[in-house]
Parts: sequence; C-alpha cells; structure tokens
Amino acid sequence: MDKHNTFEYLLRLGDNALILSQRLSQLCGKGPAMEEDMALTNVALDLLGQTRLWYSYAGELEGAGRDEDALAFRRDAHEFRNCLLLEQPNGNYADTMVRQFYFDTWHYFLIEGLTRSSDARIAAIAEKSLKEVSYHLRRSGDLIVRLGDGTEFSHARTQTAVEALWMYSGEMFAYDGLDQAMVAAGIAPDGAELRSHWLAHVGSIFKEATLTMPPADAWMQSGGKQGRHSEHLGYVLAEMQFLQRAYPGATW
Amino acid sequence: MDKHNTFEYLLRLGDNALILSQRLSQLCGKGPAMEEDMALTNVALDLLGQTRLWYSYAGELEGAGRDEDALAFRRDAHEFRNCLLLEQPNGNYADTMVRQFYFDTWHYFLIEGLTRSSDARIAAIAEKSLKEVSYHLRRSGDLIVRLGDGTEFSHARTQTAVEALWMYSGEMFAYDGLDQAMVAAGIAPDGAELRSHWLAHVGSIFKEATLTMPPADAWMQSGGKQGRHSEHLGYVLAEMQFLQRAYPGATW
Amino acid sequence: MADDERAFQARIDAGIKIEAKDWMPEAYRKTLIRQISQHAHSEIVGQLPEGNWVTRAPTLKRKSILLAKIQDEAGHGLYLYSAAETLGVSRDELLEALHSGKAKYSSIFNYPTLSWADMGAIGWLVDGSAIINQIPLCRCSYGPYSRAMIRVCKEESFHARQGYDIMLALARGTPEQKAMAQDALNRWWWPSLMMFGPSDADSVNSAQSSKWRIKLFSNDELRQRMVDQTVPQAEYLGLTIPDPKLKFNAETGHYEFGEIDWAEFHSVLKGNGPCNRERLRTRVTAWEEGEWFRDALQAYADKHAK
Amino acid sequence: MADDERAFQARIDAGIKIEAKDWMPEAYRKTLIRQISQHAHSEIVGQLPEGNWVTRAPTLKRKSILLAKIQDEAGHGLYLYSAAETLGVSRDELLEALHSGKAKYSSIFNYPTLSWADMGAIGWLVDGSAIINQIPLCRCSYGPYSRAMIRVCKEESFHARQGYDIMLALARGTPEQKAMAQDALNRWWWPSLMMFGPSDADSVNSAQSSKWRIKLFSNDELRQRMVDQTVPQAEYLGLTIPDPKLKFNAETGHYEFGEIDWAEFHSVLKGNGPCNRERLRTRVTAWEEGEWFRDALQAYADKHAK
Repeated sequence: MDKHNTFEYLLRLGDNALILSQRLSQLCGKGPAMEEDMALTNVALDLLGQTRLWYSYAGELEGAGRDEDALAFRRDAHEFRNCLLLEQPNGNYADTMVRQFYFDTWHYFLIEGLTRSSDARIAAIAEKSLKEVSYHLRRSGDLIVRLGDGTEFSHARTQTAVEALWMYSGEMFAYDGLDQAMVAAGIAPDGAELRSHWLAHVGSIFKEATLTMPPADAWMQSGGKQGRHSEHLGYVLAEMQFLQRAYPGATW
Repeated sequence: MDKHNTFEYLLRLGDNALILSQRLSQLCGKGPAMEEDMALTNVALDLLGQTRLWYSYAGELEGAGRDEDALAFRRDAHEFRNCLLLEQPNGNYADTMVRQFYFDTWHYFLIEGLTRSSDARIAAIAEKSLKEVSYHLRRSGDLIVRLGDGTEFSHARTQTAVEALWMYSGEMFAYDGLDQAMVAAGIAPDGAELRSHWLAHVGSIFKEATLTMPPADAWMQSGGKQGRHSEHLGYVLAEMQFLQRAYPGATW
Repeated sequence: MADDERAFQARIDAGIKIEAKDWMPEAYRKTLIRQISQHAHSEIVGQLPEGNWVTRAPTLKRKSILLAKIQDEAGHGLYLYSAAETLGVSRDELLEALHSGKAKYSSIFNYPTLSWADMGAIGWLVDGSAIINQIPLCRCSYGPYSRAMIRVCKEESFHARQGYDIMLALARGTPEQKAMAQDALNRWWWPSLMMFGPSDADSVNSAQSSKWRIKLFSNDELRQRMVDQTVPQAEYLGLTIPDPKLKFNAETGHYEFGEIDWAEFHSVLKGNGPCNRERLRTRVTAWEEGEWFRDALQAYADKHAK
Repeated sequence: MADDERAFQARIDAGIKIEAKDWMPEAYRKTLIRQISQHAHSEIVGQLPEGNWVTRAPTLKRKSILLAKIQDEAGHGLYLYSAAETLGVSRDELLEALHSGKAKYSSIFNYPTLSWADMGAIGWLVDGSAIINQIPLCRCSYGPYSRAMIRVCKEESFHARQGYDIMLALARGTPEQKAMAQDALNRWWWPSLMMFGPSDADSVNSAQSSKWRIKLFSNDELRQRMVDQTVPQAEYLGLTIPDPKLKFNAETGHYEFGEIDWAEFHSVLKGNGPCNRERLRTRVTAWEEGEWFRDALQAYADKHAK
C-alpha cells in the first residue's frame, strides 16, 4: 500500500477526532448537568487520545518530521480532512448530542472494522480505542432515546436537530478514491457495509426514541474529507492554533 | 515630551478604535434593521480609519520599523492597551449600543480636547476625526433615547445594559502616570474635566431616555490600559490575527 | 391587446421610461417586483459571505476596503427595495417573502467563503458577472429601476477592481498565497458562470421580458461576455481556469468553454447548496432578534408624533 | 452543654469520626454544609477559568492534561455535593444558593486567565494552596467529608505538579515565554495568599470550628506553609515573587512576607473582582439552558418507572 494514501487516510481519522474533541471542549463547565460536564470532558479526552495516536503514526509514515503538534497546529483549514459534521457548531444540547450520536455510530462500526485492518498499527490503535467508542455509542444512543421520549419540548428539539444535521451524515460513507483504495488494500472497512450498519442502528435508536428518521436518500453535503469545509472550521482553527502560530518555535 | 510615552499613548488611542471596530465588524449583515447595518459598518469604518492614523504615527515615533499592520496583527493581548469596555462582547443590541454610547461620549470629548493638543500631528488627526466622532455621538445618544423611551421591553433591556457596562466606564477617566504625563505635556486633555463632561452628557441623555443612571462612585474595573484585559480579548485577537500569524512574511 | 397595453408597449418601443405613476400591465409589475426584490435580497444576503472575512482580513487597509464594500451592498439593498416599493409593495412584505423562503436571492451566495482569496474571487468573478448582468439594466424600461442600476453599477465596478487587486497580490505572493488564489478560482469559476441563469434554450419568460425591455440580452450572450473578459485576466494573474475545454476560437473571436453542470445549479437553487440553510437562518435570526429594537423605534416615534 | 453535645464533643476529642446518621449539633451541621458546599461550588466554578484555555492549549499533550484536570474538578464537585447531601441538603438546593449569589465559592476564580502561563500558575499556586488547606481536612471530624478530602487531595497533588511543570517549560523557554510566566506569577501570587482567608486576628468562628475539628490549623499558619513551600520553587524557576518585603528569616526558619491588601480581598468577595459577574452568569446560563434537558431526563425516568 502506498504510504502517502495511508498518511492521508490517517489524517482523516485524526482530524475527525480532533475537531470533535475541540468542539466538545468549548462546552467545558457549561453542560446542562454536572454529569454531562463529566461525560463531555471524558469523550473529548478519549477523542484527543485517539487523535494523538493517529497523528503520530501519520507523522511517522510521512517521514517529513511532522509530529502530532505540527499536524494539529500548523495546517490551515484546506489541509484538514475531517467530515463537515464534526465542525458544525455545538448549537443547543440536542444539536450537540445528535451530532455526537451520528458520529459515534459511524465511529463505532468504523473502529470495529479497523481492528481487522491489514495495517497492524492501525489495527492496534483501533483495538485500543474500541472500548472507548463502544462507551461513546452507548452513552449517546441512550441520551437520544431519553431526549426523544422525554418531554414534548425535548422531543421537538431533538427532532429538529436530527433533521438539521442529517445532511452531514452521508459524507462519512461517501467513499472517494482514497477510501476505496484503503478498502482495496484491506486497511479500511467497506463503506456500504458501514452505512447499512449505521442506518440500522440509528433507525432502531430513533424508533425507541419516538423520533422520525429522515429519508436515507436525502441530499448529502460533502467536501470535508477533501479539504473543502464549511465556514466554521476557520474559526475553530484560529482559536486552537493561536499560541503555536503566535510563538513559532517555542516549546511548551 | 518623551517619545516613548507618546508612542504608548497613541497605542491606547489606536487600540480602543481598533478593538471596537472589530467588535462592530462581527455584526456585519446581522444588525436588527438594514439602516443599522449601514450605520454599524459606517462607524466601524470610521474607527478603523482613525486606528490607522494613530498606529502610523505611533510606528513612526517608535522608529522600530513597525507599521500599522505590525501593531495590529503582531502583538499579543498583554501588549494591547484598549479599555476593557471595548472588548466586551456585543451581547444583545442594547448592550452593543450602550457600549457604543459610553465610548462615543468619552471619545467625542477626548477628540475635541485633542484638537488642541500640543502635538501638532495628534491635533491634526483629532481635527480630521472630529466630524466622525460628533456623528457617532449624535447617533448613539439618539438611539439610547429611543430605546430607553420606546417599549417597556426595550426600556428594561437598555437599563440592564446600562448597569452591566457601567463598571467599565470609569477606566476611560482613570488617569495613570502615562495619562498624567500627557496632560502635563499639553498633549492630552484633563481626565477630571472629561469625566465631568461625560457624566453631564450621559446624564442628560439618560434623563431624556427615562433611564436611571448608576451611581457615579460605583466600583470601576480597570487594567486594560496597562495590558491586563478580560478573557475576551484573546479570542478577538486570535481571530483577527490569524492570517498574519499563519503566513508570516506574506504580503497581502 | 387592450389600448392601454398597446400604448404602454409603444412607449417602451420608443425608449420612453415607465414611471411609478404610469399605467402598466399587472404582469410587468409582478415581473419587475420579482426581479428587483431578488436583486435587493442578493445584496443583503451577499453581505454574509464577505462579512465572514472582515474580522480576519489580513491588513487594516484590506479590512477597510472590504468593510466599505459591504456597506455599499447594504446601500444597494436599500435603494433597490425603494425601487421595488415604487411598484406598490412594502419592504417588510419583501423581507417576509425572503425569510419564508418564497423569494429567491442569487444562488452564488450559497457557497461558503473558505479563504481570504475568496474575497478576491468574489470581487473579481461575482461582482464582475453582476456588472455584466446589470449594465444593460441601466437602460431598462422602468425608470426607478434603471436609475438604481446606474448607481449600483458605478460602485460595483470599484468592487470588481478591488477584488482583482486582491487576486493580484496573492498571485504575486508566496506559493501558499498563489495556491489560495488558484483554489478560490477553482471553486468560484463555475458558480459565477451559473449566475447568468439557465441556457437560453431552457430559459422561461425571456421573450416577454425582452419585449418589455427589462431583459436586454440573453443569458448566454452575457455569459460569453463574462468569459471573454475574464480569461485574459486569469492569464495575466498566472492562474488556470478550471475548464479543460476552454479555448480561444480565432474565427469567432470568442472563448469556447465546457459544459456547465446544470444539475448542480438546480440542486443549489432547490436548497442543497453548502450554505443555503445557514444564510437564510442568519438573516432570519437577525430579523427576529431585532424585532424588539424595531418595535422600540416605532413606539418612540408613535409617542412623539402625538 | 446538653448531654448529647457533651458526648458529641467527647467523640471528636477521642478522634472518632462523626457519621451522617449520628446526632450532631445544628451549628456543626450548618457550618459543615456551608464549608463543604462552598468547596464544591469552587470546584464547579473553578472549571471555567481553566476551560478558557482548553481550546487554546499549545500542544495536544497539554490540552489532554488540562482536560483531565477539569474533569477531575467536576468529579470533586460531585462527591463534595454528595458529602454535603449526607447532612440533609439536596444538590439542587445548594446549586440554587450558588446561582442566587447566596452561597460563595473561592474568590480566586474571580480573576481572569489571561495567558497560557495562567494554567501553570493556577496549578502551581492555586492548587498548591488548596492542598495545603485541604490536607488537614482529610483528618477532620466528619467522616464523609474527610473521606472526600482524601480522594480530592490525591488528585490535587497531581494538578499542582502539572501546573509546576507548565511553569518550568515556560521558564526554560523563550524570553517571551519566561515573561509570560513571570506575569502570571505577578497576577496570581497575592490572590493565592488570600485563599487562606483573613488573618487569624480577623477570622470569625475559628475557635468553634477548631474545637469541632473541621478547622485544624489557623489561616496564618497555613498561609505561612504555602509561602515557605513556594518561594524556593519560584527561585528554582528563576522567577521573582512580586513582594519586595519577602525575605528568609534564618532564626524562625520561615519566609517573612509583605502585607496582604485586604481591601482588595474584601472588594473581590463583595463582587467587584474582574470576573465575579461573568463566572456566575456563565453557570446560571448553563443551568437555565440545561433545564429542558434535565426535565426531559426526569420525564423519561418517570414514564419508564411506571
């Protein structure tokens, strides 16, 4: 397998985790309940840990001397490869949780598939992450059920979030040439398979949550994986990268 | 007069104008009425023009080769000298307008005083700005009257903003050693005099607006002029300075 | 055709402007309201993609120019709404139609601005296309509209030049800046061509609008004008137009260009562009959050009118 | 003194822990509720000044450590509220008191975090002071409180070390980084000394609390301990403590230090700190905006309990 392709694929994995972790970090100490504060930080931490593993491996494969911090703090928006879903603003807590649930479901099936990757290092990182992402999936699914089947207000708010974020869910399965190459090399799991798992799980949770699932064939946004983002990402990065940019060459 | 002191004083003038202009720019296309959009951009533009005049002179006095962009884009928060008032978030539009009114009133009397500055260049810049700041003052005073004496809701909202921002109004008149030196050198107008003009004008507008003026001797925050800011400024700068930081040495 | 209508058409044919108080066919009025208000909405919504970079402009001078441009756009919106109001519709009604999604604005503003170079590309390509679209309208049959367009076009040509100037600085800048400029051109080129609307073959209502002189050239003619004008500019910048089929035809004296992806055009029009939802939501939120403010001003005016 | 009370005091004197179900004087209960909940509130509000830098931490590793620290603080808050609940008050009542401004939290969190170095200074000085305050409480007379403090102190000592490590990296860094560290020390030094509360001479209720063994050392004793511990650390960092009167007294073996500005302390306590209003507003907003969420969870639980 072409090292450069694997490097690019690892960036996608790392960027997804980092950007979502960054979004969750913005909520530090501002969650709707203390237990949520704990859980949000916990998930943000797990994702950050995974980011570091993906980036470190990516940096090694690239062999250009870029470490995890160079990859996180010294790339501009067009060089980021995360899906659009993850850079969407936190919105209200239903938005935050639906975004999380869409991602967690995909992430779980992806990581589960990656444990069988032909790339031993990727398989090992996936193995290490599997427990974390299983917990994330349980937690966000459980919350979606309780919000959907909670009060009339929480149901409506969650349904609105479900619909608003739906158009960002397709990109995770929309395999481009790079993704296909990864599948062909046995590095990544098949996209169509992930999608059918995703639809089944999301569907069953929505059913339990008395939420209506938007049509599977709805129009889907894309571009993030190829570096064409929404207007949000630039702001996220400007904030995140400030110190590394303002004090180049410093050690922290 | 010591050049360095004048340089520092010019930074205060320029930073005030720049940070408020930046705050107003965040509202681009998002004002409560089209006429407000126009006016906000107009004021932001005036302040930006003034910033450039102050910075250019400051850079010349410093003689270290820093131009207006070096001063705007390559200083970190602790090197900024704006009053805390100006970095406060836009909040709702009553907050935005009260912040503006507190500033405009002070700014008008200050600029008016600076037209008689012993420093000819400062006097000339002030002369050039006087028409602009007179218009700003008329506009924000007029809006405060209409909001205060509008609906019950607008009255309450404006009164809340009046009280919330009051503690940031004192810093403008709290003259430290540098300000005093400027007064002694005939460069800047007297602080106590500015304050009495300010209190009289704000009081008369509030009276017309049926708003209650908070006590003049209330506790006042300070620190901005000496580089000790609120937590807001860092975010403002991270956003504003991104391109200059991310692409050092580029010409735009 | 009724007498009224015949007289009306005769005036237009004679090049006499129709004014607000003049009799006009209902369809003429409606078409104009739709066209002018769509233009006004575009100015207003068009502030947002550019507003996205004001706080991040790389120099104070560029920030200043960009702010001034956005202010101009708000101004254009204002006098276009005024022109529409002469046709017996209120600004609030028009805004209501925008906010409810009934009225359209130019689809180009449903694309995101992803880098500073987009400020250049929008000025150069989007304003450039807008001018080509609008210059003929300075001579259109409806007086208030034609006068508004004269004012608009004068300012737009500044904007286009300023946009080109941004591109020039980037194209002459570091490799990273040049890449930024090329990427912006890649993303804005086709949407700018789409700004002229569907190909003449698929364009509805064109014949009637031509006859009324509120549409003076066909979409394809104007599009060709834009391509002819822009390709040499891109060459001067050292940038590549993202169209492998683009080539100069020495015989016709025009550039030939590839097929436009009309599926994308219609998809964005239908609401599937990257920013459709966000642009509208931003405007609606601003409007709703501003309601108390407008109410207050009204209440004050009412009290003091007594 | 009543029999109950005598027996209660005898248990305390004998070093036997008081447990939730045991009889206790009403004043003991009230003092403990105030003390524990104030500590819990401090953990919760204390997340905010640090949360302010999580999104801007300069490396992924530092970000990770900071996030973990903030998570610990939320955890401390949770088990301190639980400890308070054993005294017959609900978490919601305690939060209500916080939100209404009736209950206090540590005044130190009313100062802003202005640079990354503040993350170092808070860990080093603020957590350092907190530990000195709290270690004796691991042996306090109320069982649930003492057990909570044991857990808290274990984690806090990590935090203090991590903070010192940030300072160390900065002190060994570029001149700009070193200046950042010095500036943070300048701003946090005096507020950290104030964390131990008023001088013994002005301290109310101390005698009774001592007798009940819920205050084991005087404010001044603990403050001295902090200074003695910190000054050599600052020296090792090459930073200057912002106190011209600071000097080592070889006879006593302690550092002497300048007078604390108690006017500032009381002013911040009264609500005039740079961030009092903002901290509380952030918490109240989070709470109010979270109401629908908590209601939903309750509604779901109620439905499915049936």
